[in-house]
Amino acid sequence: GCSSKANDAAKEETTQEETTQETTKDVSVNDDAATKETVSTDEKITVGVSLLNNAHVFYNNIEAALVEKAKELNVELIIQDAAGDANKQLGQVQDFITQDVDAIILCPTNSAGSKSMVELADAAGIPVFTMDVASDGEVVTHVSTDNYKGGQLAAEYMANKVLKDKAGDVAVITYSEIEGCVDREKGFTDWMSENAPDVNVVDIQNYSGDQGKAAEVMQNMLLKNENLAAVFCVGDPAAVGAMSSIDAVGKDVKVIGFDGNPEGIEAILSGGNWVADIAQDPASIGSQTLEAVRTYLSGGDVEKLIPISPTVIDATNAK
Amino acid sequence: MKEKTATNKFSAFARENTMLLFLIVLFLLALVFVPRFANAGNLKNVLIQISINALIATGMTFVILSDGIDLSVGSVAALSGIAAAALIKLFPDANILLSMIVILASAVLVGGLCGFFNGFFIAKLNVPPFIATLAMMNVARGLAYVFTDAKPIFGLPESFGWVGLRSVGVIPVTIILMVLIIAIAYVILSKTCFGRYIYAVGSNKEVAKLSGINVTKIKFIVYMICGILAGLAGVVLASKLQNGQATAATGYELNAIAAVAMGGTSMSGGRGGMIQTIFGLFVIGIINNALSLLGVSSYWQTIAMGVIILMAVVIDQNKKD
Amino acid sequence: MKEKTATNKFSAFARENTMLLFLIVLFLLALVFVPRFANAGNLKNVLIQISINALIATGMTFVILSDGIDLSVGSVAALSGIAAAALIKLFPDANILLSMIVILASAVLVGGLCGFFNGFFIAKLNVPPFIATLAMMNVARGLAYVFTDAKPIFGLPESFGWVGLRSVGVIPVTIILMVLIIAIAYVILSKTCFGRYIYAVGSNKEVAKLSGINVTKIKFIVYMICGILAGLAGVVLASKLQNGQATAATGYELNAIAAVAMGGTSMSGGRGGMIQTIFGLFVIGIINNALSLLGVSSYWQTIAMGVIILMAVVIDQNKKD
Amino acid sequence: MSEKPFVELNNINKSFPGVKALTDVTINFYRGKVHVLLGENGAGKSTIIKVISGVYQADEGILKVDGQEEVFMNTRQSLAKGISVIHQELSVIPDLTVAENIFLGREPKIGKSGLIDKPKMNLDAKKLLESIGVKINPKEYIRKLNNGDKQMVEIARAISQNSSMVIMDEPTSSLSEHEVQALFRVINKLKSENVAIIYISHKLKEIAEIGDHITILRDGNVVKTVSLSEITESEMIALMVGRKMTQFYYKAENAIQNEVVLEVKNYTKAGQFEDVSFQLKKGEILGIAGLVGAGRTEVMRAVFGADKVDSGECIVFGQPVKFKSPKEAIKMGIGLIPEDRRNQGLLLEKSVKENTSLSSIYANSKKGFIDFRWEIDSTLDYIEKMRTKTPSERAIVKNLSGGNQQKVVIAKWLLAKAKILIMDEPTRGIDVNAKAEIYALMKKFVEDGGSIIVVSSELPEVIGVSNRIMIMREGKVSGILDAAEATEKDIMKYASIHAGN
Ligand SMILES: Nc1ncnc2c1ncn2[C@@H]1O[C@H](COP(=O)(O)OP(=O)(O)OP(=O)(O)O)[C@@H](O)[C@H]1O
Ligand SMILES: Nc1ncnc2c1ncn2[C@@H]1O[C@H](COP(=O)(O)OP(=O)(O)OP(=O)(O)O)[C@@H](O)[C@H]1O
Ligand SMILES: [Mg+2]
Ligand SMILES: [Mg+2]
Repeated sequence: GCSSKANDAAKEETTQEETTQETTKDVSVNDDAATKETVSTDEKITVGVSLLNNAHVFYNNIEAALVEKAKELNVELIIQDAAGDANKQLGQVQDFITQDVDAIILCPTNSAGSKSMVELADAAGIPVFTMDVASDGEVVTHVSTDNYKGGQLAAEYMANKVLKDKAGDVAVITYSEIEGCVDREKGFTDWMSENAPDVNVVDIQNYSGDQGKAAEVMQNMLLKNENLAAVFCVGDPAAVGAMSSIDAVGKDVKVIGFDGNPEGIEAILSGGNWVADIAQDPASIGSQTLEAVRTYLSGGDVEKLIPISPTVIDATNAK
Repeated sequence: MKEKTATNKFSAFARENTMLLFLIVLFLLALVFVPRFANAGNLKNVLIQISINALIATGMTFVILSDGIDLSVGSVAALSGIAAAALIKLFPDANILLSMIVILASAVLVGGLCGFFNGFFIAKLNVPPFIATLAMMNVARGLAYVFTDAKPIFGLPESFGWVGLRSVGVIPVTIILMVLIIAIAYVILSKTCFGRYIYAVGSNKEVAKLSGINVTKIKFIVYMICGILAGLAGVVLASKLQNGQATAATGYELNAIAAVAMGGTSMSGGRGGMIQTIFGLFVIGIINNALSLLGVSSYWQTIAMGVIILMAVVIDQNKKD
Repeated sequence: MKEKTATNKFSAFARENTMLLFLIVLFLLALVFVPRFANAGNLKNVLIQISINALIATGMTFVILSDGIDLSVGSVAALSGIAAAALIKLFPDANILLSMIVILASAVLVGGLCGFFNGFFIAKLNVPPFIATLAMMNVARGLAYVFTDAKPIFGLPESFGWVGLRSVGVIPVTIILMVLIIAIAYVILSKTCFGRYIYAVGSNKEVAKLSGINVTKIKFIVYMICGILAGLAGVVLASKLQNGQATAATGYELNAIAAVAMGGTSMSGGRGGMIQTIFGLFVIGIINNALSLLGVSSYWQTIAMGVIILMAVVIDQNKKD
Repeated sequence: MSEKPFVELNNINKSFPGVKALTDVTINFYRGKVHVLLGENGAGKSTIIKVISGVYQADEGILKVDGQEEVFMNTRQSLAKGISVIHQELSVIPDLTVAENIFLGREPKIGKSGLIDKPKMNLDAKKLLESIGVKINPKEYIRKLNNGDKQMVEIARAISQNSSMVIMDEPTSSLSEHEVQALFRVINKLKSENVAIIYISHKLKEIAEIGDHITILRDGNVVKTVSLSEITESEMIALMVGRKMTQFYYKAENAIQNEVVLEVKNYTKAGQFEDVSFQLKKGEILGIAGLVGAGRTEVMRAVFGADKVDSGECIVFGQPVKFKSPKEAIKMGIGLIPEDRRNQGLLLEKSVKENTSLSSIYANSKKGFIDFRWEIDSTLDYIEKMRTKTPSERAIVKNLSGGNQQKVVIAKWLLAKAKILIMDEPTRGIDVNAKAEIYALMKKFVEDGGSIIVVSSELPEVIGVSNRIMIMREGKVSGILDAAEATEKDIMKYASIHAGN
C-alpha cells in the first residue's frame, strides 16, 4: 500500500470546498443524500469496487477484507483493478454505472483524477466511498491510513530506538512516482529535521517499485556512505531489496520498512537488520469501508473521514 | 450451383476479412453472454474507453506504416497533459473556447516538439526508431516528473473538462474528436499522395527515394503527427481526469502498438492502415469492457486479453495460407 | 609520414569502434568525476548490477539477430522466479546443490515452456513476434499474479540465495554466471553453424530457406533460448532477493532491448552480436551507477539516461557516413 | 538418349491465383547434358525450377528423380537428392561473408564440436573461387560486393555442393563477358563429371554456345523439345513468341538535335569514379559500356542525385544544377531505371498500379488527393502498350515474372514524363520479344524529343541501340565511340584493364 495521500487535514478541507463550489454549477453533487433511496439492512446490495493496483499485496489484503465482510453484510461485490491507471479506473466507474450498482468504492489512482469519476457516479445517483487515497470529488466517506504520519512514526522510531544518541547518517529509499510514498518520505524527513538535528539524511534514492532496483540503490548507498546507520524504505519491497544488498556485504545497517507485509514481519522476527516496520491495517480499511456503505445505504449517518492509524511493528510486538 | 457460388463468395469474403468476422463474433458473443453489454449507454462507454488509445494508435499507425515505431507516446501524452493543466491554471476563469485553445496548443506544441525531436534523430541522424523514441520516452517522462515533482496539477477550471467530459447533444465530445481524427487519418492514408508516400517509404526506402520521394521529410512528418496525436490524447486524458499527472498514460505505447499490429498492419511497414487499426481498437476495447462487466478478476483479464489477441492474429494469419 | 599513418590508423580504428571509444570515454569521465566510482567494490557492484539485464539481453540478442523481438522476458522472469521460490519451499532444508537444481530446473522448464509457446506461434503459425510475445507478456504476468495472488513467496532456505548473493572466493556467483553465459553465447553466435544460421535467418529469411536452412527450427530455438535465459534471470533475481514476486522484473524487456540495440545490433536482424550487447550493457550500467553515486535525483537520472543513450547511438551512427 | 533421365517431369500443372503458370509440362533432363529452357518472360521457366527444387509443389503431375517419384516440400529435401539451384533472384545473404555463404548449411567443422573451422572454410572458398576464375576475398561481406560478384558466389556455392544436377536460372544476367566465359568453363567441367544441367537464359548466343537440348515454353506449355543442333535462332524465337520477328534493334537515327540536354563535367567521387565528362543531346541515345565494376552505376546515381559527388559540374537543359536528391532530378525531367529492380526499382509488396504511378502521382493529383481514375487508366494504358503480362493492375509485382517487373519500372518513368531517361541494364533478364518492345519504346521516346543514357554490359545491345558509346574503365572514361562504326572488339579494347597505357 504505497499509495495514500496524507494531506494535512486543513489542506484537504479547502480543496474539497473549492470543488463543491465549482461543481454545483453543473452537476448536482452534494444533494444525493436527499435523492438516495434507502435500502433495508438485510436486502442484498451490489457494490462496485475499483482498487488502485492489485499488483500490491496491500490492496489484495483490502480486497480480502472486503470479500470477507461482504458475506457478513449480504453485499455482492464487483471488484476491479485499475492497475494504477486513472483512465482505466474511469472506465471501470462507467462500467459500474452501466451495471447499476448501489454504491461504488474507489481507491483512487490519484486525488484530482478521481473527481470526474465521483461526478459521473453522482450524476447517476450512486454514492461513492473512497479508501486509502482521498478524492477531490465529494464522497460520502473516506477511509485511510495517514501516510505522512507513518513517515513520522518511522523517523521517531529510528531516532529513538535504532540510532545511538539520536545521531547518525541515515538514508531513504523512496518511490518518487507515487504520491503516497513521497508523503511517507516527507513525513520522515520533516520529523527528522524538526526533532533530531543530529541525524543526517544523507541520501534519498528512488526504487520505482522494483525490488531489484532497490537492491542496486542500496549497493550504491552503502558504497557512498560509509557511516550509514539506517535506512527508511517507503515500502516493504524496497526493504526486501535493500536487505539483500546489506546482507551480501554484511554491513550493520538497520532497515525500517513500511506496509506491514508478512515478509517484513518474518524478517523482523528473525532478528536481522530489518528492525521495524510501519504497518497499515488494510483489513480494517476494507471492512470499515464496507460497513460505512451498509450504514449509509440503510439511511444511517457515517463520518466524513475514518482514519486508520498506522502502527509500529518491531520485535516486541510482531507476530 | 448458385448456392455453391454464394458459399464460395462468403468463404472468400471470410478469408479476406477474418478480422472483421472475428470482431462480429466477439460482439455477438458479448451481446449474448455479457449482461448489460447491449445497453446503449454501455456501447457509448466502449467508445469513450477506446478513445484515448484510438488517438495514440492513429498516430502510431502512421509511424508503423513508415517502418518505424514510437515508444515515447505515453510519456509525450503525460507531458502534454501536464503542460495543458499548468497552462490553464493561469486562467482560472477560462471559458470553453480559451480552454480548448490551451488544450490544442499544448498538444500541438508539446507533442509536436517531442515528435520533432524524434523525427530529427530518426530521419536526419539515422538513429534507429526504437532507440530514438526509447530515449524520448525517458526524457519526456523525466521532464514530466521534474516539472510536477510527481504531484498532480489539479484544481483546474470547469471548462477544461469540456473535451473530456461533456457531450454535444447525446454524443460525448471525446467520441466526436476520435471519429474526426480517425476519419482524417483514413483519408490521408488512403486518398492522398502523402499517404501513398508513407506506404512507399515503409515498403522500401531506397525505392521510394529513387522514385523522387523525400524520405527524410516523410519520416519527419510521420513522427510529428504521431507526437501531436499523442499530445492530443494526453490533453484529452487530462481534461477527462481534470488534472495533469506525470504518471499518466504509462505503458500506453504498448496498447497502441497492440491495436495497430493486431489489426493486421505489418510491423515492418508498408502494409495495413486505419481500417486495421480500427479493428484492433474495437477488439481490444470490447474484450476489456466485456471482461470488466463480467467482473472477471484483473489477473484473469490480463491472461484473457493475451489469449484473445493471439487467437485473433492466428486466425487472421492463417487466411493467408 | 609515419605519424600520419599512425593517426590514420587511429582514426580508422575510431571510426570502426565508436562504441568502444564512447565506453572508454564514459569510463574515464566516471573515474575522474564520480567519487568512489574507481573503488574496486564499486566496479564489482557495476558488474552485479548489470548481471540480470545481461542474462536477459543475451537471450534478446539471439532473438533480435534473427529479426524478432521478445517482449515477454520480464514476465517470464517473474514467473520463473515464482516457480523456483514455490518449489524450494517444498524443501526447507535444501542444501546448495538441491537449491541450484531447483533454480536451474525452474528456469529451464518455465522459461523454456514460455519460449516454446513464443516460438510455436511465431515460427509455426507466423504470428508477428511483437504480437505473440506481447500476448505471452500478458499471460505470463497474469499467471504470476494468479499463482501468488500478488503476495511474495518468502521464507526461503538460506541455500537458495547462493547464486544471487554468495561469492566464490571474491567473485560473486552472479558475475561468474553472467560471464559464463555471455561467453557461451558469444561462441555460439560467432563460431558455430547454428549461430551463422541465426544471422542468415535475420538477414533474409527467404534466402535462408532457399539455402536449405530450416528457418522454422532456428526461430523456434532462438525463442526457447531467450525464454530460458529470461527464466534464468528471474531465478537469479529471486535468489538475490530471497523471494519470488509477481511484480518482479517489470519493464525489464525495454532495458534488455535497449542494451542490445544501443550496442549497434540491428533491430531488423542479421547484424550485430554479443560484443555489441556487452557494450550496450556496460554503457547503461555505468551511467546508472555513476548517476546514482552522484546522487542525481531519480527524475534527472531518467532524463540523463535517455540523452546519453541517444548520444552514443548518434555518434555510432555517424561513423557509417 | 538411351540413358535414363535424372529428372523427369510428367504432366506437371501449377496455378497461382489468377495465373495458370504451367500446363501439362513434360520434360526429361539427362546427366552430362546442358538442357536449356527458353521462353518469354512469364512463360513458366522459373516455376519449373521451383517445382523441381521444392520451393513450390506441383498441383498435378509427377516429378521423378533418379527414377523415383518425389514431392519435395522444401529445398533441403531437393538438395539432399543432389539438386542445386542458382536462383534467378540473387539469393545470397548480405550479412554473411563470401565463404559463409558458399558453405551455408555445410560448414566444415572442427572435429565433432559444432564449431566452424573458419580457416579451412576460408581456404576452401578461396580455392573454389579461384577454380572458377574469379578473385573475391572469401572474408568479405556479401553486402559489399557488386551484383556480378554476388552471382559468382552463388555459382561457386552451387557447384561446391557436388550435386548430380545444377540448375542455373539466368546466371549470366549480371555477369560480364569475362565471367561468362569462366562460367562456361565450369559448365563444361560439370558436364564432363556427368552432372545434369538446366540452363535458363534469354541470351540466344549463349544458348547456342553451351546447350545440348532445348525446351521452348510458351504460356506455361511446352512447345517443343529438340536438340540444339537441330534448331536455328530464328526458329527458336518464332516458337517462343508464336510469330516471326522481323526486326530486333530499333535505332532512331534521325532524332538527334543539336541541343545539349545534359552535360557532366569532371565528375569525381573518391574511390568510385574520377573526372567523368560527357554530353547528351536531345533525341540521342548514349550507350555506356564497361566491365562490371567500372563505376557506371555510381556515375549514373550521382547524376540522378541519389549519391553525392566530391567535385564536378552538371548542366541540365542549360541550367547548372547540384541535385541533393532524386526528387530534384525528377523535377527537371530525369528518370533512373536502376540496375537492381527488386531492391531499388520496385515496391515488391505493392501492386502494379501503385508502382507504375509512384513517381507521377503527385503531378496528377488534385491538390494532393490521388486521382484514382487517372491511376487506373494510365496503368492499364501502359500494361497494354508494353504488353506487360499481369493478371490485373492490382496484382502484386512480386508475383510477376522478372521481365514483366522490368516493364513496370519502365512504365513508371514513361508515365512520369521523363525527358532524360537513364537506364541501367534495362533489359537484364528480359526475353527477346520484350527486349525488342523496349527498344521500340526507346526509339519512340527519343523521337518524341526525349534523350536516353543506357548502361549495358551486353555489347550487341549497346551497339544496337545507341548513337554514341562511352566506355568506362576503373572509374574513368576510357573512350567515346560512334556506334555506327564501333565493333565489339573496339569496345572491349577500351574497357579491358590490360589494354592501352
Ligand atoms: N508466387 C506467385 N504468385 C502468383 N503468380 C506467380 C507466382 N510466381 C510466378 N507467378 C506467375 O507465374 C507465371 C510464370 O512465372 P515464372 O517466374 O515461372 O516465369 P519465367 O518464365 O521464369 O519468366 P522470366 O523470364 O521473366 O523469369 C507468371 O505469369 C508469373 O506472374
Ligand atoms: N555496396 C558496395 N560496397 C562496396 N563497394 C561497392 C559497392 N557497390 C559497388 N561497389 C564497387 O564500386 C565500384 C563501382 O561499381 P558499380 O556498380 O558502379 O559498377 P558498374 O560499372 O555499374 O558495374 P555493373 O556492371 O556491375 O553495374 C566497383 O569497384 C564495385 O565493386
Ligand atoms: Mg524466371
Ligand atoms: Mg552497374
